[in-house]
Parts: sequence; structure tokens; C-alpha cells
Amino acid sequence: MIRVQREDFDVGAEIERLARDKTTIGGVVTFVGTVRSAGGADAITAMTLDHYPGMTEDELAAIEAEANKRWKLEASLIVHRYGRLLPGERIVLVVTAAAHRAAAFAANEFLVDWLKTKAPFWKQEETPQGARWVEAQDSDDQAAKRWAKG
Amino acid sequence: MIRVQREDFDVGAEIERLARDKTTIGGVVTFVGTVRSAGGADAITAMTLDHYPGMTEDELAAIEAEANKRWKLEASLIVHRYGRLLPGERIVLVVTAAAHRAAAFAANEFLVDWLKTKAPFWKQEETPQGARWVEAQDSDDQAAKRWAKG
Amino acid sequence: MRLLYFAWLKTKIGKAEETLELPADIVTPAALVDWLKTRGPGFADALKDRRTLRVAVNRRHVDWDFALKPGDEVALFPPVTGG
Amino acid sequence: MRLLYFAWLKTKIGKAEETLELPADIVTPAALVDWLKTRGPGFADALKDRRTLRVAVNRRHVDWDFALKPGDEVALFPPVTGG
Repeated sequence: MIRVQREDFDVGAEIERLARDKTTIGGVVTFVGTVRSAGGADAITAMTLDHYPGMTEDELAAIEAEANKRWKLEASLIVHRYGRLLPGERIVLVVTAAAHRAAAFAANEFLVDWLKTKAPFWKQEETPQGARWVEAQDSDDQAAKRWAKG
Repeated sequence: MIRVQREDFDVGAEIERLARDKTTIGGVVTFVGTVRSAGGADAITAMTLDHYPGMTEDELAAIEAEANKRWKLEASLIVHRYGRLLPGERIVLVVTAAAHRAAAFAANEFLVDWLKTKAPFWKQEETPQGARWVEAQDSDDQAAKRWAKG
Repeated sequence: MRLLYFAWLKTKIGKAEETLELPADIVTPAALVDWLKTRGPGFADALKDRRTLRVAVNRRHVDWDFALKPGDEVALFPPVTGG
Repeated sequence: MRLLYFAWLKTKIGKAEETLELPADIVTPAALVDWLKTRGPGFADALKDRRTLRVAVNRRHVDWDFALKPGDEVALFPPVTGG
């Protein structure tokens, strides 16, 4: 399942809803991405996520399907927020549930790496010096390339 | 932080308490282990975790300290239950929060692998054929060996 | 044809979307970008270096020589920066 | 000396813990196990193969030739099976 929304999400409730009464699940791995602010001169005071409604949902659904093809998962969920977010606020939730923990961990890290590089979101950061659009990062591309096939 | 307890835990509340207002956190990885039951003739109807009070806490605290030495974490938490648990019930919670997601993922997987092999718990499974103590598993030992140094 | 602009393209161009009748010879995203650049300084600035841009047609990433059809939805945006 | 038994040792021996005065020549966990085996069929069965056992003294894993001291807490258990 995937959702793209402006509102915050309830991590415990999302996990509970996904995994409840599924006794074939042995491990549930959850990633929550939050707005980080290092403090100091380059402190981020807010972040705005722009996105392409429709295309975002299509790509998240395709990513989720790919993860379910590569690993045997019992359930999976991606929730991604857009709009203006403050430091400490949740941005993204990825939940992967599997009979065996290795699959849940691998699929989750795969999804998170992919989301960071391929999902159609654009970040604008607000700092005391003004607002700036974030450039695509090489290190994130490297993380996603780990998963490329052949 | 570590806790060993008979009672269930609230995943959302635990994450919230650990990460709240820490704006240096960029990613929080959570593992929830649950009692799995495959169904069929070898279906598990219940599982009882025996442990060594005092030693368990010491070892969980040592594991957590080791993870914090190996990776730069902003916060970490292990909650482990003992006693009799039914299929679908939560057994263990591991939360790792870091500025960067790679550290949070690696530390979490390290802790979970370690808990599965080194923490002083003993599992007794109940099946329609009766109760049996689980033997230590080789595949779990292999997973833990990945992290051995030198 | 419906055109969408995201992130700093939206800021520089001054709008998020518009619907245009294109000249008949605009049959690829590359030609579209060259034509859009002539529409004013905001467009010229936003679209000056195609290497900083990506294009999607009907919500799918495509190459600059993709064959456009009437009624396509064309989106221009920088490389994504993720969530 | 306080002795603790966990998992199937507890079941086979029939108790979870006991406090005993040991003979003076029991100075290692290995000697302790050999001596405990003489205390009845439950002990003999539970302790018959030391390779299936682990030992902790004062809540720390030790080897079978560890030097025991009066007042130590000695725990016998199978290899852990984790959470």
C-alpha cells in the first residue's frame, strides 16, 4: 500500500493496521524519515516538499511492487508527506513485514534508498539566509545504485 | 535505553518518546519481532521465553553500548518481553535513530542479529504435539558472525 | 498540450502549469524546450541548460527525443531530491 | 553457593534454583557439574552432556575451568535461543 498526503501519520497505528492478526509475520521493519536541522548558521528552519501528484503515486506503487518481487514480504506500506514541514516533523514512513527478518530489513533499506533518489519530490529548505532548492546528491545516487541489477 | 518486561509495549509511543524534539535525527529505524506461526501440523500455539533476570539486562545494555560505539546514533532503545506469548504478539522492539539513515539501519540490524543469538533467552514452543524447547539455530549464528571483528 | 513546471522551474517561470497550442513542428521535448525559451526571460533562465532538467510525458520519465502527441501532459522539473 | 537452572535444565532437574554447601574440592564449574550429576536421575539426565550446556558465574559467561569462589551465583543453561 502507498499513500501520498499532506497530513502527519501515526506510526504505531500504521504498523498495527498492517500487521494485525497476520501470524505469518516474524519481523516488521519500520523507517521513519524526519526533517533534520543541524543547528548553527546553516540551520534549516523549514522544508517544503514539492511533488507531481499522480506520478508520485504511480512511482511509489511501482517501487513497492519491485520490492515485493525481490523479497518475500507479508505486507508493505509507504506513506510520504508533501508540503511545508518543520524540523523534527515526520516526512516518510516505510514498513516492511516478513516471515524472516533479513527480507524485511533488505526490502526496507531498498525502498528507502530508492525513495531518496527516484521518487518525484523536490525539497526546498528555508534557512536564516533564505530559501534554496536542494540539489540532487551523489551519495544518495550511490546508495540507490547498490540495488541496480546486472 | 533497555528494558526487559512481561508486558506488551506501544511501538508508536516508544518511538515518539525516544525521538521527540531531537532535530538532529534524520532517520529512525524500528524492528518489531513477533511470534510467528506457520499454521498446519507444526503450528505454534504459544511461545514461552525464559530468561535470566539481571544477566539479561546486563547483556542488553552491553549490546546497546557496542552499537553506539560502532555507529553514530542519536538515540537507541531495546525492549524485550519474556513469559508466555501467543502468535502475532510482539516479542522485541529495537529502535535506532541517527542523523543519517545508513547508520540507523546498520545498527538496528546488528542489534537484532545479536539479540537473536546472544541474549540470554530460551524459547519453549507449544504445538498441537506438545511443548518443546527450541534448539540454537545455525543460521542465526551465521547472521551474528557477519558483525564479528577481526 | 498541458505543461507542468515543478520546483525552481515553477519559481523562475512564475507558474505551475499552463495549457498551450504548440506549433506543428514541436514533436519532441527537446524542441518544446527550445521553443519555450523564446517565450520570455523567465523561461530562458529556467530552461537554459537542459542537463539540469528532466522531462515526463503523461507521468512517465522520457528522453528528450520522445515523440509527443497532441493532448500529452508534459512536465519539466529538475532531478528529484527525494523525501 | 546459589545455583540457577534455566530452560529444559529447570524442567529436568525439577527446580529453578537452590542454595547449596559444596564440598571443598569443587572449585570449577566442570567439577560442579560432575558432582551435581550424582545427586539424582533428574540431575544425571539434565547434565549428561556438557557440550549441550553453558555456564555463567555472577551473571557472566565463563569457561568450565573458571575458578569458583564461595558466594558465587552459578547458572547452568542450554545455548540461548534468542528473542
